Amino acid sequence: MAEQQDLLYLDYAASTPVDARVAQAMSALMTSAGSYANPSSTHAAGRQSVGHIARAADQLAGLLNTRAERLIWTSGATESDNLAILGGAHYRRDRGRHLVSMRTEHKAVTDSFSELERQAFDVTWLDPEANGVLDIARFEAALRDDTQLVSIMHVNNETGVIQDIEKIGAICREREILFHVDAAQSVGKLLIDLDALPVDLMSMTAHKVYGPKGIGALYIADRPGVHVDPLLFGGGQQHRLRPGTLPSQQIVGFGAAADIARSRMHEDLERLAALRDRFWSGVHDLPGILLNGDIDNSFPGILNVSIEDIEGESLLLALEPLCVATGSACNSASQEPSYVLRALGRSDALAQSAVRFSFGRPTSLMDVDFAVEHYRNAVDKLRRIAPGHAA
Amino acid sequence: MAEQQDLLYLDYAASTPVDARVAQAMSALMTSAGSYANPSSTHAAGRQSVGHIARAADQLAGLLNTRAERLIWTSGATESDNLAILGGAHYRRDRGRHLVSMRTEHKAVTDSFSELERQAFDVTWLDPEANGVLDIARFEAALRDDTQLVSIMHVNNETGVIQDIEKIGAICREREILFHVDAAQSVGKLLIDLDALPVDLMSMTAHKVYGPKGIGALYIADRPGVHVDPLLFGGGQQHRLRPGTLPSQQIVGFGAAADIARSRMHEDLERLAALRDRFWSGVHDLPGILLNGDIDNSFPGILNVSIEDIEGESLLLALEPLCVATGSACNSASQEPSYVLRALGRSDALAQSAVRFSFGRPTSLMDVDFAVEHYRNAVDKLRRIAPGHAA
Amino acid sequence: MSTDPYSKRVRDLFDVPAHAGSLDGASTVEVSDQGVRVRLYAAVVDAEIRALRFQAWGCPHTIAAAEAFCAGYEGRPVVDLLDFSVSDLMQSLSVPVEKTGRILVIEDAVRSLGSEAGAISIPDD
Amino acid sequence: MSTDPYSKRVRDLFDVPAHAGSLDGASTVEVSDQGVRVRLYAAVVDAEIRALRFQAWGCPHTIAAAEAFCAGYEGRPVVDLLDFSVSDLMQSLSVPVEKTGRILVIEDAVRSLGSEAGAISIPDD
Ligand SMILES: Cc1ncc(COP(=O)(O)O)c(C=O)c1O
Ligand SMILES: Cc1ncc(COP(=O)(O)O)c(C=O)c1O
Repeated sequence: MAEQQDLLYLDYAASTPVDARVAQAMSALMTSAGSYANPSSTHAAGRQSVGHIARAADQLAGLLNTRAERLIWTSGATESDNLAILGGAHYRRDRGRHLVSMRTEHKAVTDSFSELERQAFDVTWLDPEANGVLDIARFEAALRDDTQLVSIMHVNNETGVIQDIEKIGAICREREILFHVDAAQSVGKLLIDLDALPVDLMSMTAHKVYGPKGIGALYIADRPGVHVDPLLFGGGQQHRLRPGTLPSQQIVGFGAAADIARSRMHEDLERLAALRDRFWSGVHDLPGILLNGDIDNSFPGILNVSIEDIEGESLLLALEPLCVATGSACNSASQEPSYVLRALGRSDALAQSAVRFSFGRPTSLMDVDFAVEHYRNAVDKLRRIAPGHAA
Repeated sequence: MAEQQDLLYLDYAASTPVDARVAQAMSALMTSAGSYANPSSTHAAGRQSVGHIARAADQLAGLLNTRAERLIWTSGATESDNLAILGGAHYRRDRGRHLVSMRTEHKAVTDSFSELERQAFDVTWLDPEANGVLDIARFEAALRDDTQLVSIMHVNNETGVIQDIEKIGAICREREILFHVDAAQSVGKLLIDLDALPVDLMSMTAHKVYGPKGIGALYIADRPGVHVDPLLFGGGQQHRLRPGTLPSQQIVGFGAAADIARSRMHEDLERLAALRDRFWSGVHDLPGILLNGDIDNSFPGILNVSIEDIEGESLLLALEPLCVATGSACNSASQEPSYVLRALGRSDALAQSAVRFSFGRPTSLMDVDFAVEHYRNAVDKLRRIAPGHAA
Repeated sequence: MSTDPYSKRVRDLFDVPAHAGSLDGASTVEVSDQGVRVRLYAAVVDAEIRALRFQAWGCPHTIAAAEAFCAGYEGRPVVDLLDFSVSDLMQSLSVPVEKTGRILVIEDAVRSLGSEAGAISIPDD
Repeated sequence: MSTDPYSKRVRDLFDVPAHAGSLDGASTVEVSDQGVRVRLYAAVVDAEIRALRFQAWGCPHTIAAAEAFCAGYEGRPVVDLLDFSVSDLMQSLSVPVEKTGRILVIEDAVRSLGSEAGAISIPDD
């Protein structure tokens, strides 16, 4: 297809390529004798698989400064979010039926809470401030005596905005409320020290950090009262919390990706900040352009901009061959304006014109310059076509 | 480790190596530009991912003579079983609370039903005949007016015994009972024509058929009343039945494995039958040896033998470097005698001495001869050590 | 999940909307509905459409449809505008059904343009 | 999931149980409990254990423990058998705690063997 030519991928928040070393480790495991065995098998080959998995768990635990035993493997952050929220709320249902989250969470979180609402739990949906950040006083005011679980994401997938999970967690801990963090967008990107953070449950996924798709993990803190009911049954793997044959090649891929992320996190962050700043300085003077979120309090790999008087779908097509997102990629098949940006107070029209540019390890300064030029041209073209602009 | 040397893997029912062509297809997808995009993304790169997934779905559908739209991707047969059984029973709870299955099902099935028992469903657990086969009259007698779901596996993972899913399905269909089949051990190995079979839901997994671990599917027939409630929420992928970023490399691996299986199924079956027969003729004359199951009504890749007066754990160690299973690999960390063999009427001691030999594409006649010799020697050694045998 | 939502024709029309723009002193209509806004300009001489231009704010299908209309009707009798129907356009552009409403806005605009440009009173001029 | 349940020492003892077998005319005891069966043979001369043999039906740890005992006590005074305790054995073989019961069967057998082989009445023979 002609489409394959010359695409410029700037959608690293949706998914990343698998690092070549990660792919190599996975390939080796899948085919080499003795390594493809079922880790549930007690024979020597099975034990080799167990060894590979244990090493990967150590790598991921090392990235997050926790212990391997605290990590449950899942099929991705969607499942981790479900396990944490449905499983956590069920496990603790006797402690109360009140739950707190935000409107700007990922669908995997909001839809899990909606399911709990159908099960007669009571959910408070908090709105962020206009910059996307949750106000701590507002958060505290929402807590009740029967609040048993809070879920607040670390880095927002649409805007890159970072929530203060340390402060929120400290408040939860004081009141013995279970605190879950969706960290799909931050694991391997921002420094996370689970030994120090007051977080009880944390969701993560490999494919946002140069690992394979379809493997995630849930961190479960080693504290009394912190536990989840399983969603799946059978087999007894992973202390019955999540059965199923452990996908060794996937896990090894996640581990390798975590290891690489750890070794270059600082460097990645610096590069991404430089790319993001260059992009923003290239477009910020466009009339009617607005940054969604808070550039001073964001993961620098994500920049989300709205622009007045521009129709979003046409903008996206005019931006080709740039591969960028409107709203969350996980939801972008729908043409609805992003509920995340609506919660930030953007009008439907502005939300609909929003484009998320997200940068990654392969992104170069030249790519950014190309994207700036393309974005300016696209806006220009659509404005010239639109009624009301002098031809 | 010394362990790595010279293992002879005969545990293909637990898991298989990934076919080199499959691993190659997966590697290519994970790293090549444009193919690693999130299939939920609407841009050109995302559409390429969608194309890869669509092709894989066609490959798997082609193996089973159904249409790609009937397949839901999951993380493996464990999740598929849960989705079918929990999701099916919940979806149809108004039709009745009675469910029917067998004691010899895989844990992913039995534990799902046990969970439904905790939710006040009423489960009838059928025993097989001594050869492992479900008696059809006994099955029919178990059905009630409020029976709404039946789950019977195709090929048993411990014994290889094949159930007559066509007959069972026809009876279910007559009575409008939802019929689920766990086909983890038969997909890609036995001919399955979903267009012709009266099966409503079918679970499968790639890693038993030279595909990757951690990817499975659930077939959902296109018939009124056939549907399941989701277990996971979020994102909206797969018609909201199973959200989460689709793991394209895993799906492409399953598709490629399905395609290969289709092209060589007949040849595989013939080879496996020859290997199995050679093994059995090499050991059947050992005093006290017993075949578990029914050699005339089995998938030939699996042979399960018990032997009198032999302790199972020592047998397994004496069999090294053979990598074989006692009981189900998915459950073999426990030292309990296999519940499957107990349901066939074997004593604890006999069940505990059982060894499952399972053969695969890489297995040679020489491997079988080596295994025969090893098994005979191990039995001989342990019998000589045991009290009661003349030294 | 999605496959390419745009046909090759839509992409081509959207990429090079040769008739985007305005015509001074021409008949003009603007219709705004269904979240799209379309303005059409027709220069009519002797009941014949000499030139068409459009301005549009909307999705790619809307823009492509406006361009396709302009490209297709230059040189034709103005009376044709009164019979304009989007169904051919829908098909030739493979417009998804859920966007029918937006394309009907173009039909409205075209028909108004027909009246506006004097299609009713042809013989007179 | 599992890592290797057998230490190198258990594997070696199990692989080559040099003392498996029986001794004609020697003192013999058999203990059967906890799903294992152990028979021990001791040839004692002048209150010294000249030879030990075992037969066992049980898991690899049971067999290894029996072999380790036999290898360790040949040549020692028979009175030592009365003080035999499995705790050193448990540790040197890294026997998992859940198997303690089975190894205690060996302790039982060894102590009976001590009595049987005349450890009580040493000076007499
Ligand atoms: C914040 C956030 N949570 C959850 C998910 C879902 O993760 P996965 O794709 O692993 O299911 C994503 C991305 O898809 C995300 O960005
Ligand atoms: C019959 C059967 N059902 C279900 C499963 C579980 O499949 P998975 O390993 O894909 O979770 C297995 C094997 O592990 C099996 O043999």
